[in-house]
Amino acid sequence: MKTKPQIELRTTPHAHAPDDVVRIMRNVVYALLPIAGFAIWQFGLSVLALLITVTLSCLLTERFFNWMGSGYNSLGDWSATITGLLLALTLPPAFPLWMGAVAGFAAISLGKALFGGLGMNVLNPALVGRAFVQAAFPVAITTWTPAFFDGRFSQFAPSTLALPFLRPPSVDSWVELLQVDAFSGATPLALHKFEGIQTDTIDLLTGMTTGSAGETSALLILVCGLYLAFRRMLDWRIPLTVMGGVALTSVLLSLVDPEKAPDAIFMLFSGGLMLGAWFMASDMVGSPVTPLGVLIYGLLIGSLTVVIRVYGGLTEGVMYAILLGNAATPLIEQITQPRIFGQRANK
Amino acid sequence: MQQPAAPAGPMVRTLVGVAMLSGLLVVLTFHFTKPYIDENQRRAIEAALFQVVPGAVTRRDFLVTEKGVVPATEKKQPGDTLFYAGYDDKGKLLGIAANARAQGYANLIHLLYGYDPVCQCIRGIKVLKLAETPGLGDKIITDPAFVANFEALDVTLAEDGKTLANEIVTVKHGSKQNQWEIDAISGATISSKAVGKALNESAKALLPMLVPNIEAIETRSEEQVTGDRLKVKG
Amino acid sequence: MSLFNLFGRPSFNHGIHPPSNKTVTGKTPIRRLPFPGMLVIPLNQHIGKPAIPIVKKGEEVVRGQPIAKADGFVSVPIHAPATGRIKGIELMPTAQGRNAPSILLEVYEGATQEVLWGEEQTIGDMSDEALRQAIQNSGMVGLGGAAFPSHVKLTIPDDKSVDTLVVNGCECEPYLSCDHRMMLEHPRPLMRGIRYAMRATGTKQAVIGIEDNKMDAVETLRANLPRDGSISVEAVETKYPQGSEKMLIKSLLGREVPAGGIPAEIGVVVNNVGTLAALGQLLPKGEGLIERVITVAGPGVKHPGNYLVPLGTSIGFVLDQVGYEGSETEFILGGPMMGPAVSALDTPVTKGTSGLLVLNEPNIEAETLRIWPCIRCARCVDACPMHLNPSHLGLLAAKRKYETMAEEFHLNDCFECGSCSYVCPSNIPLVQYFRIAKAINREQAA
Amino acid sequence: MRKQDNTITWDTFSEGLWRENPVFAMLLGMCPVLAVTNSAINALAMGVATTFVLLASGVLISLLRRQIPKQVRIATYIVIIATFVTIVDYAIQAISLDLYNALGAFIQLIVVNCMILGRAEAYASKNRPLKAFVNALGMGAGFTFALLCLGVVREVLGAGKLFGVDLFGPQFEPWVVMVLPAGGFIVLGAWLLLFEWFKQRKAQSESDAVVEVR
Amino acid sequence: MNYESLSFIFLNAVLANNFVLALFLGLCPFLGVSGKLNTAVPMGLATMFVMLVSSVCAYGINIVLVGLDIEFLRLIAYIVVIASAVQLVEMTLKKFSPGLFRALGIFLPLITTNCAILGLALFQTFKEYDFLQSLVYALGAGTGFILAIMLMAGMREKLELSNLPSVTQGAAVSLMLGGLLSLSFMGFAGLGGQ
Ligand SMILES: Cc1cc2nc3c(=O)[nH]c(=O)nc-3n(C[C@H](O)[C@H](O)[C@H](O)COP(=O)(O)O)c2cc1C
Ligand SMILES: Cc1cc2nc3c(=O)[nH]c(=O)nc-3n(C[C@H](O)[C@H](O)[C@H](O)COP(=O)(O)O)c2cc1C
Ligand SMILES: Cc1cc2nc3c(=O)[nH]c(=O)nc-3n(C[C@H](O)[C@H](O)[C@H](O)COP(=O)(O)O)c2cc1C
Ligand SMILES: Cc1cc2nc3c(=O)[nH]c(=O)nc-3n(C[C@H](O)[C@H](O)[C@H](O)CO)c2cc1C
Ligand code: SF4
Ligand code: SF4
Ligand code: SF4
Ligand code: SF4
Ligand code: FES
Repeated sequence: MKTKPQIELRTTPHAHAPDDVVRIMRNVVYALLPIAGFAIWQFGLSVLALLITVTLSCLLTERFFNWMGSGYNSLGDWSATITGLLLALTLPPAFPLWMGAVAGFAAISLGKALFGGLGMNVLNPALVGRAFVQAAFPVAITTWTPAFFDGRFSQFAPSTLALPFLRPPSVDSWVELLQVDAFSGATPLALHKFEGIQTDTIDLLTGMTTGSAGETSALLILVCGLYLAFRRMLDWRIPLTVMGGVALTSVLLSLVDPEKAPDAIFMLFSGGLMLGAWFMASDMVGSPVTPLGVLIYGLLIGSLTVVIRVYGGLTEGVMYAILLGNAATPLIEQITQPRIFGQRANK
Repeated sequence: MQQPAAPAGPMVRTLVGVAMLSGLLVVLTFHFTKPYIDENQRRAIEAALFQVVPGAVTRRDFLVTEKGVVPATEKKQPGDTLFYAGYDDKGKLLGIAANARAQGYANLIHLLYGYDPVCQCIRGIKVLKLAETPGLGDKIITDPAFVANFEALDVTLAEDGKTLANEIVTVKHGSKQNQWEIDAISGATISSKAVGKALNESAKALLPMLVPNIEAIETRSEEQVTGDRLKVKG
Repeated sequence: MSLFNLFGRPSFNHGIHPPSNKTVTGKTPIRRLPFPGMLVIPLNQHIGKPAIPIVKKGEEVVRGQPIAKADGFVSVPIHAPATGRIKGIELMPTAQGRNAPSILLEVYEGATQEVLWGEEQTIGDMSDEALRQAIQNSGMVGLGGAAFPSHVKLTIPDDKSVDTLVVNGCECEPYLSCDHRMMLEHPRPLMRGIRYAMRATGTKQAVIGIEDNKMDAVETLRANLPRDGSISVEAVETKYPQGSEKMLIKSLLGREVPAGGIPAEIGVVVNNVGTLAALGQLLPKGEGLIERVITVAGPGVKHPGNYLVPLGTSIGFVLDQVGYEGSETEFILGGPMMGPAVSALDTPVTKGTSGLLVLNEPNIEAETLRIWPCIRCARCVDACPMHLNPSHLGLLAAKRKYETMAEEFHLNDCFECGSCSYVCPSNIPLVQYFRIAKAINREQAA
Repeated sequence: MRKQDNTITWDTFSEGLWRENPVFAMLLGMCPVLAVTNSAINALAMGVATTFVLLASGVLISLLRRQIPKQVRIATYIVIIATFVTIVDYAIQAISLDLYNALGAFIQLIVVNCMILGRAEAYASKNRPLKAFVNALGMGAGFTFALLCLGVVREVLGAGKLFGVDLFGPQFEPWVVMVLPAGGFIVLGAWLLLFEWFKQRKAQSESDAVVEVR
Repeated sequence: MNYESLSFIFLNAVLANNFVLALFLGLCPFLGVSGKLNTAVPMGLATMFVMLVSSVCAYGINIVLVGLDIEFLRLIAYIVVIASAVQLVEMTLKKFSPGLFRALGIFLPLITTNCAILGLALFQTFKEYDFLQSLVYALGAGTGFILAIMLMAGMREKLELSNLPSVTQGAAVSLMLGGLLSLSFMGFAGLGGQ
């Protein structure tokens, strides 16, 4: 026999699937990059600065809580980067940077670190951050600016660079100066709700609208989401059931209440639904692990979205629907524990 | 509060004693504070009234009941609508004020609005209570452009006198065309719409009853100038 | 998710698809290894009571001679794998890590490969009772891994009746291919063994289940089927753990073994192809089980393949014969999913050993060792063939809620297949947690 | 059970301030704590009103403690508390309608603030009036302090003001969330976190000190 | 008199103006009894039940008080009558339905004098709801309470299995969760507004 080798003793199984947390998260970042790129192309410098600020704020907050707690550096798992990117993508393009930094801080601290970090949170951190600034700065977060204006790569929106804690200047006069006629400031959902104007589906798909930085092009989001789904990095059942819930509720409402009947196609491709369904509802930390639970969760989010959009005070409901879905997840999971193999008497 | 096995005497004595003591204290307080509270309330109402009926210095209260418009000397019955009439120092009717409310963004918005029988229009509104988002929904108070909607908001009655000639509607910011339209605040469309809805519903219910009876309140009778302090519920 | 399997082969729900790594070994015919100088033969190579030695130190034995007898019904005898002299009966390390009483046999140099013991018997003339006794005498145990005495399994209790014999040719573990070669090279003994097992259990029907990555074996066996149609061959989806008896029964027959129950409760007996082929070979000659085929594979092995090895050979000897590089760090008896890692190279090959796997450093990246918190990705839930909720079980285990795990979340239905640990992107050692939890619960109960 | 001990010490007063602070330590009477603290002035008014009820009912119950039979004591306490709450309610209406409207129903809900009933049951009914008074004063001060802790943070951040006085000028962008219900929860949670953090740090350094001595 | 429709009253009380998350009523049981789902649910049911009882009582007493013009005794009257009514119901329940009593009974004394109950009685009076409206309001408030406490209990049970940092264990994290839940419920604001 040869020299005695160094023997390692490990427990079964001795094989492991190639995926690990870092790889999954890194791929989500990859999938978000095209969306971020499109947002920058569409809205220009302001969005670029916003993406950087918010992500940085998330990373710094994460690091701060690392230091307060275990001392273990968790930036390497990329999850805080995802939180930052997604959060920035859900904010209005001209959102003041300092408010973006506040959002990032709230996302990681209130949404994640408080509960023990990765995997321990109950609600989606990015959305906690957004809900926080939505409640804190309701004016800034409902201020929309036009897309594709000339000079977007050479100038910031005036509100972007507002000084910390100070009120951002109004963008109205700036928008008028830009003299864009193709895209007004209002989002498709607001146009629909308050003025009864329906945006073209093609425009919704290709992103020829305004809205939050990263939500405009439904098609691009779909493609990036499908990339992840095919690589099994996200659970395709969630976006599918969310979209199913939206379609189903829209159709049901058109039977019950034809006057307000939402158009299912419009509901699906407008607002943040695509981004929410593919990237935020699908965050596995806040969604059920049981198959039946996933179905209920998705349908709940989809139907809440439509109900809030149609009957609520807000034009958009995806964020709140997902947060409520997250909150309901523990209950959903409790009532949908899987039936184990051989439990039902088979006759 | 276990019942049994206690001498009933002291128990009853204590309860009755405490109840009497408490009643006494409450009644005393009530009587002692009542004038102040009434005064506070009168001031509050009049401040609001004189704001929405510019120029008014005195007031009288009326009820719209099944029988028509009567002075609010009796107790208000369910279904009655209370309104206030404002007069100038010569006793000439300047306008009337009534309550309106509708669901806003966060909760009900309560308003007092002033109606001018001469121009058949609303001359001003005062928000009594709101829980809208500060900075957004509370623009219905602070935004001068919005407040300007109520300098002369047309509420002419239709020919049959049973409803408004034109319903009050809130339109998107910057698209106001007619005197009966309210130009919404951009960014607070919901609160703006709630104001429109509240006015519309109240005016639709009140004015057809009020306008035919306007002579009844046209002049004030002397004895009622000061005596009338009706309690308004919070 | 079985979305893409709507029109595929029969299968069960959930499970995983690890890379099979069988291309080399699956094509390598079975070869025989020489005797080592010393054989270490544990007395507890099977489930049940250990065998009782019937030889003394210094005694000479010949190849095939019984050296230990069964202790009661759930036990089997042991036969000498080679001609030689008994060196003693001592405590020696085994694959389970514990030391166990073992017979040490010093093999004579140049000892013959011929089996020198055993009387031919005519199976057709035997009563069922005698047949089962003959099976016990042969020392047969399940070669599929569990090493459960075959005669016990083939004795159907009076209150149950069995209608189908399922023959397990799945070999779902990566790397392993001994059953595959067995089916290709020895189809006739296998058919014989199946008929014996059908007689012993009184079943009229047998189904051989083979994963569809071994279609050559399917065809070979189909060509050897008896005319009467009592035996059939069915290809099933290649998916781990297809070879687990509960899963295979579900795939082939659509029946579910009740939770906590055994196949006999739904009229099925499952045997491994290796077991039945061995039975078909040994019974007519009246011989005992003294050697078995193991797959030796893994990145560290120079000549991977399938080798016929005398029981009791140390794995160090096997490795020296097939050649391996020095940088290996992990030695596994069996497949990578369920086989235990061994701590010493003098661990012997036993009746239950189906393979020897050598993994080296590149297979065990440092990164995969890092454990993250559960991110609730549900992959384990979608992998668990028993439809448990490993994610929740894992969280409970981390908080030491072992009783809740058993009482509310079916811990005891976990058969430790490792699918959940395999897919977990957070690298949580779920199976390990569950094993500890079960052990602690058992201790508490005792 | 507390022994009947008639001496009044600093502790009689101060335990309510910190160690047994009804809000931070015992989490009692949470509803008014969160509901009316969106401005410092409301917080102060609520604190004073509650303190008044606490004092008055404490003293009265203490005076009557030998007369009240056990079986009806809770009913009696509630009636007494409700009486004083009604008095406060009218008093505030008489002082300022604006304040009254801002505090909403929460003045009347002082009746069910379990801190008051708890004090009545656990302290006033067992101690001399003067001692009950001092203790109630401490509890009331502690309660008011806690309300102010919330009210100040929420008003400063949520409106840029303190007691209605503008702090940062018109350019300041208020954090509206702070005056909303969610802000109430979060600010109180943050205070509790802060206190807990200090406590743990203190415990840590104390245990470190012990190690050093050895 | 109030013209709000029954469905609006109900939905508003459940969601947009949820008693716990938007109006800050009933926080003590909400924070205190939401640790476990199997105590939170009976607590919620008991609260809803008491709300219905007190809504009916308050409606009745208010008519008497207004009739006698002694509205200044409202607070005292409400609290005494509600407390006694719940006591009575409790005793009846004990006698005629011991099963139900065992399920809800232990919670009843805890909530007779809780501010959600009294708040409901006061609010329905301020809002001048008629009898049916009051009943629906109580039903909505109770449902909203059950919803909030169940969601909270679910989340807290989940947190029990996570690695909370040492400083956030205890009440602080419950409050933060309440805050986040309250943030989430803001999505219902304005529901049925237009
Ligand atoms: C936290 C938050 C609070 C809001 N508060 C109000 C409000 O009080 N009143 C209002 O009309 N709109 C409010 N909104 C905005 C409405 O939801 C809606 O976006 C707006 O009324 C649309 O008006 P626009 O079409 O003029 O922009 C709020 C939005 C958010 C996110
Ligand atoms: C203690 C014990 C008792 C068993 N009893 C029986 C039995 O009575 N009948 C039978 O067919 N199999 C019996 N088995 C075998 C099991 O059903 C199963 O085949 C064996 O554990 C191997 O499991 P595996 O095939 O999944 O590896 C028993 C196994 C054990 C461990
Ligand atoms: C996870 C798991 C995977 C298994 N895979 C196989 C397999 O691929 N082939 C096989 O013959 N037995 C496999 N078994 C063992 C079978 O369940 C069963 O014990 C065996 O087929 C019975 O035959 P035997 O008693 O002849 O060994 C597996 C068991 C488990 C628990
Ligand atoms: C498919 C997928 C979606 C994700 N979505 C989000 C998200 O919406 N918000 C977020 O903060 N993190 C998201 N993450 C990152 C990570 O899961 C998240 O930070 C955890 O919630 C932190 O515990 C996502 C990760 C993956 C793999
Ligand atoms: S030992 Fe491995 S390959 Fe063989 S049956 Fe068991 S799991 Fe399958
Ligand atoms: S090891 Fe147990 S829990 Fe994990 S997948 Fe296998 S049976 Fe399921
Ligand atoms: S596979 Fe791992 S990380 Fe995913 S849910 Fe299961 S235990 Fe959690
Ligand atoms: S008694 Fe009332 S106020 Fe006190 S903790 Fe219980 S519910 Fe809250
Ligand atoms: S329940 Fe509101 S203060 Fe206790």
